[in-house]
Amino acid sequence: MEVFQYVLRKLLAGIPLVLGVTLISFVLIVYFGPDKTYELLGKNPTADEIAEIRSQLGYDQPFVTRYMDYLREIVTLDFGSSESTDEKVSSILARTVPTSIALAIPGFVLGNLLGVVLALVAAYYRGFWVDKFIMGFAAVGMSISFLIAIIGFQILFSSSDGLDLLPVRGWDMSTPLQYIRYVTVPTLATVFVALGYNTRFYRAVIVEEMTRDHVRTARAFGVPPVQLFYRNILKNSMIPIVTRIMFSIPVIVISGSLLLESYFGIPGVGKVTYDAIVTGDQPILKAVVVLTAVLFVIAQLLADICYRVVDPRVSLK
Amino acid sequence: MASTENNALLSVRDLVVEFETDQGVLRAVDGVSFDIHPGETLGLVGESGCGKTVTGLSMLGLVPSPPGRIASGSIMFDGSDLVSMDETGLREIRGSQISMIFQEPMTALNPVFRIGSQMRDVLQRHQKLTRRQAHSTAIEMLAKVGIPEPAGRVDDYPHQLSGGMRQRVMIAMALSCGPKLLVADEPTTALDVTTQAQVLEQVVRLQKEFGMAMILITHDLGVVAETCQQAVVMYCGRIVERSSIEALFASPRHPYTAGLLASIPRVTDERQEVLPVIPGMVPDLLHLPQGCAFAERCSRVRDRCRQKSPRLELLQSTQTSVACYEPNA
Amino acid sequence: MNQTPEVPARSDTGTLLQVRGLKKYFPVHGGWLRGVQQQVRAVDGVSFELDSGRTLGLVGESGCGKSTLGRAILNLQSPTAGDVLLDGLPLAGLSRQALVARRKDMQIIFQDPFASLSPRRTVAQIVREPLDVHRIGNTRERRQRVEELLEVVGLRSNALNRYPHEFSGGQRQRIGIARALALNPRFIVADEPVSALDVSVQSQVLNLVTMLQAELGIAFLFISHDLAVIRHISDEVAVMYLGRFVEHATADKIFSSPKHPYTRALLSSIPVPDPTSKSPRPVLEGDVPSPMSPPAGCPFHPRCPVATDRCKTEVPKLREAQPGTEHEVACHLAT
Amino acid sequence: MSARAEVAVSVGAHGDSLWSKALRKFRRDRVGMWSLAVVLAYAVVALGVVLGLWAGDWADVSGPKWAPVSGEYWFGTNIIGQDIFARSLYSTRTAFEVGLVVALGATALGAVLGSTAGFFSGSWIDEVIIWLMGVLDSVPFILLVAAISYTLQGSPWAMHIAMIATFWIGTARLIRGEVIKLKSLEYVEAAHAIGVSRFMIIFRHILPNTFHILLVQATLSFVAAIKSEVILSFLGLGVKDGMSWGLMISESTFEVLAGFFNNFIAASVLMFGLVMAFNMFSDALQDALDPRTVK
Repeated sequence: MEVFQYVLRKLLAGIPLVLGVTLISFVLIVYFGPDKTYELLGKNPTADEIAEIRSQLGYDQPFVTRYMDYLREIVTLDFGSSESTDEKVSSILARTVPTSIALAIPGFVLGNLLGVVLALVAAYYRGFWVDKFIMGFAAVGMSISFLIAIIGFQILFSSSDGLDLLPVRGWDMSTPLQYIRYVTVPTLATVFVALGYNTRFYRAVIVEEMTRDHVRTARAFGVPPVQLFYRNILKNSMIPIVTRIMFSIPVIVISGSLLLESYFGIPGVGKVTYDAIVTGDQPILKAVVVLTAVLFVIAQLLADICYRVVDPRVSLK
Repeated sequence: MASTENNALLSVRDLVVEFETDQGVLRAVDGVSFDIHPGETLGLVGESGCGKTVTGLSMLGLVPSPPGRIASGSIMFDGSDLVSMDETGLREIRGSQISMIFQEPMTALNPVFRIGSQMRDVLQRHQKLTRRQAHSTAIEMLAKVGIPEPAGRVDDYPHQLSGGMRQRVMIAMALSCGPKLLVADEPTTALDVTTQAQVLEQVVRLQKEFGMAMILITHDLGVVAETCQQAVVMYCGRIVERSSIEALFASPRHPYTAGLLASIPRVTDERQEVLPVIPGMVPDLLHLPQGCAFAERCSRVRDRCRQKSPRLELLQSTQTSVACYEPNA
Repeated sequence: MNQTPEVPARSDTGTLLQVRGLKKYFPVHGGWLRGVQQQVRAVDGVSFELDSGRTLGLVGESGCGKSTLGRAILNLQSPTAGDVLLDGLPLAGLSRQALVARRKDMQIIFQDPFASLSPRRTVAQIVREPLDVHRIGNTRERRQRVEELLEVVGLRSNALNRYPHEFSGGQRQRIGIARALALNPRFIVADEPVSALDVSVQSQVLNLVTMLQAELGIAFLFISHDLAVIRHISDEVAVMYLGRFVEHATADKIFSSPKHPYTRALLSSIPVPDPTSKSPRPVLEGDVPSPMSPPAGCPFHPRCPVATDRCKTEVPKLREAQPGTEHEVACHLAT
Repeated sequence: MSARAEVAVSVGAHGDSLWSKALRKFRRDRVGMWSLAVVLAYAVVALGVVLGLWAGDWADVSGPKWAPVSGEYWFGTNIIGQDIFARSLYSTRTAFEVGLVVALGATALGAVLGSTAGFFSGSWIDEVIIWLMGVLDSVPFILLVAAISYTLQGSPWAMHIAMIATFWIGTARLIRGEVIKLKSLEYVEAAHAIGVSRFMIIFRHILPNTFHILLVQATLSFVAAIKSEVILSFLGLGVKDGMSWGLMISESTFEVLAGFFNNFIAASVLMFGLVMAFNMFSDALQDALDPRTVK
């Protein structure tokens, strides 16, 4: 019951955020967005034809009315149809979201898991060559552009100048093998770049935890290093780590996939979004914006619940 | 004291601890020697930076390294030298033979585990108890240190307890394996005066009950007077005076000890207009003067004090050792 | 040995500060749109008077509201209720500018010698700032005054262009004192000024405070948790518990014949630096209750060894234990 | 009187500010000094382009298609015969332009909004700024760039503005936290007690103590801007007229599959060099300015 109330309160507190996001994107994408009037008209339109089209598109309505229309679309979860393909926005999302998730998950999981492991190793051997090597590797990962990493791995695995093992671009999830063949190069690029940032961040968190008084207490009671790490350091480090992971979810699903999907031609949300940006397909853009904002609210909620699980000092009130 | 090495529980000889810093090597502890016998309480007294905490940490091999390291000396405990002992050996001793409690009760316990779990951990490791046994021992210990309703409190998280209660939990944890020596680093400094009185009382009572020795590290001469039998006064990493409590307070021999005792305001005395002071300030450990570190602030300084620092020597016909060329009579 | 900084002619006697029914509550916010849930009663109705040139020692354990009281008197935290009168003139309801003008008369010295000085400003800038704010003297005069102040607190003038991090704790505390003296205040709140200092430095700073008071006739509210320090520095002493005065009298009376059970417990809890005076002492049970939900009746009754049923329901008022003794105590049982 | 006696100060004749201490510490940091040298070398290249000393001919079609590395074309030529070396140099200029504009803009905006929120923490001003940060954080970055680009009718500054509009948030969060911390410090309280105005308290006592954070944040924004430019230019949302590493890399995406790597390698290596040096410089800066170690 307490948890339910808490979740409800958190979701209500997310409303101003969603309103803000939609307002800003409405102003930028719709109100000042591309004017479709002339695309839909023939040559040399008359003033009446222009007015009619504008009225059809709703351009003659006042700002508030149009924004309220958008909000109504959000509440009813009905964003209409794509302007370029006429497919329902909801069915487009239903088709593409699973693809994006399938694309993002391996990189996301490996990037964080390996990041934590490398950070633990580096922190444990703080100051020694192992640490320096790992952190040097992280610095390289941080300094390489995602795009360069993508191209680099593509050359290495998919071109005739490299190993020529994997498909150059495209997507196929029909069999697990095909999935692995297509997901490997994007995943490697993601992991390589994400590891740079993650390892650095996680190491900083862990090192900070290592210098806490209670770690010294544990040592003073004879706790061996492995247990010290596992019990006294890792669990306490989970709060900043969990926060980072949670808040990277919305970013990865939309922005991270956008580059990967448009580069490799993978039919996910990112690709759809990118195409919508290029063609000015407003219904899709409006839906994607809301989707992201809602994901952020959910991420916030999940992060809070994780705090509660990890840290007894945090109460749900 | 130093001569009765045979029956000493712990004897420290010429301990030197150094820290690597940006500006060179800092000698935090410089040639410290003392003994402690079973059941005895030794006060390690001095102002901040005098090396008393580092000395305490050395007893358990806990000097943070890097940047710190024990450069030389020995710490004999139960026939073995803790300085040359490896980490595995030290882990066996920590918390079971020698325990330590710290100044900050707020941060010394892990905030994300219940106190019972933290106590069980220690008991299961050192005493090889089952979980159930360890749990009941933990409750027993909590009751011993005066925590009301220990069976309920054992499932609390540290943040649910007050500072005084947390320090009691630390003490319960430290004593749970029946150590022979307790190193208490400013255990009551962070506590209020009424809580301090409660906790000190408890510690002294338990010490008698368990028959263990204690090293009490503190800056508070009042606390030393009330709890210790022996005292070591440190200044700039060195021992300046080592004696029994009675002798120390009745006739301090080193000018620093005498100055320190004179300069504390007291509740009992008639109000003085001006407190006697030790002029000047503690020198920078990285730029210690050549001779006696206290020379600059000393009223009886002689030329030779500035050339070579005096060794700690037993005064004739007393039980007091002092490192001064011109000790008080 | 030094010339005393100019002190404008003032009467050294008479009531300087009056505090009447002062309260400071802190709301505990539930967050945005959730409003006030609870209140911490940090200071809960404190009244006293302080004469020029006198020192009132304020003693109590952490969380009793002694620091908040000091700040509320200076209006650094605006009081929830009650009046503060300096020279008979109230501080409440003043405009910002008028309040700034009155700040000349009242200053504060802080506990933490590291946090109390701006790290990127030189000593000269720090000590001169009050003069700049109140536009006192020209550049040359201000500089002269700063040098004079440093000399008063025992710092050499080569300290002028240095930064706080180049000084030790005791020296920094002297700089803070110089800043507080710059405007010739008549009243200073000293909030645990020696608690963070080592014993040997503590006595130096205490002597400095005593000397300044004797020479400049400043009234002090000296806040400390250390009874020995309070004993040494104070003319009068007030003991605070959960936001209220429980006892208030001259230092001699408080220390020779304490009336409130809490005061007695405090006094008996101090470790005495004399191994020959080991006496069994009554140890107070339990902890200080949370100021968010103080107990009904006398706030001390759950820990009090002599509490009666009356103490559990009726809040004792601060009153003279015996008429005419000027020994005030808030206890039903004290006589 | 004894209380007044003495108190000398050792070492050095002049005051040693935290800045000069940090500078001394930075000078001792070999990695930091080397990375600064690399960054400065890039800056000289960029400055040379601005002054017209070199790479003025980056747009000229002067050679054959995909010419290999030679004495004439140091990095070869691209598909229409433009000199890749000249284009790389010109791109350095673009990188600095993007980096500097975004770093300055985002840091300034972050400082102003972050310190305002922190100083008025708990009030509605703070709530509004926090809300704004949350909102801007939740709009997909690339969508924001595109949207701003629409709104500004395809202005070449759309990318810069979009980056500033999102990059300030990280700085503002840090500054807000720091200001809340500083605000409760006793020296700020002392300033209140003296009667210093709120305005002067912010500008004299609080902001100067956040400069070290701003400096580090500015270097991080610089790096982030260069990296974002590459991706945005590839997506057609970045540099509109001119040449950049991002444009070179997107040009190279189909070349590499055909076995021609000059464009890709030139842009990647140059960019990696600058970003890596800047990252290391930023680290060294942070170490030198860390108030915990400067004491």
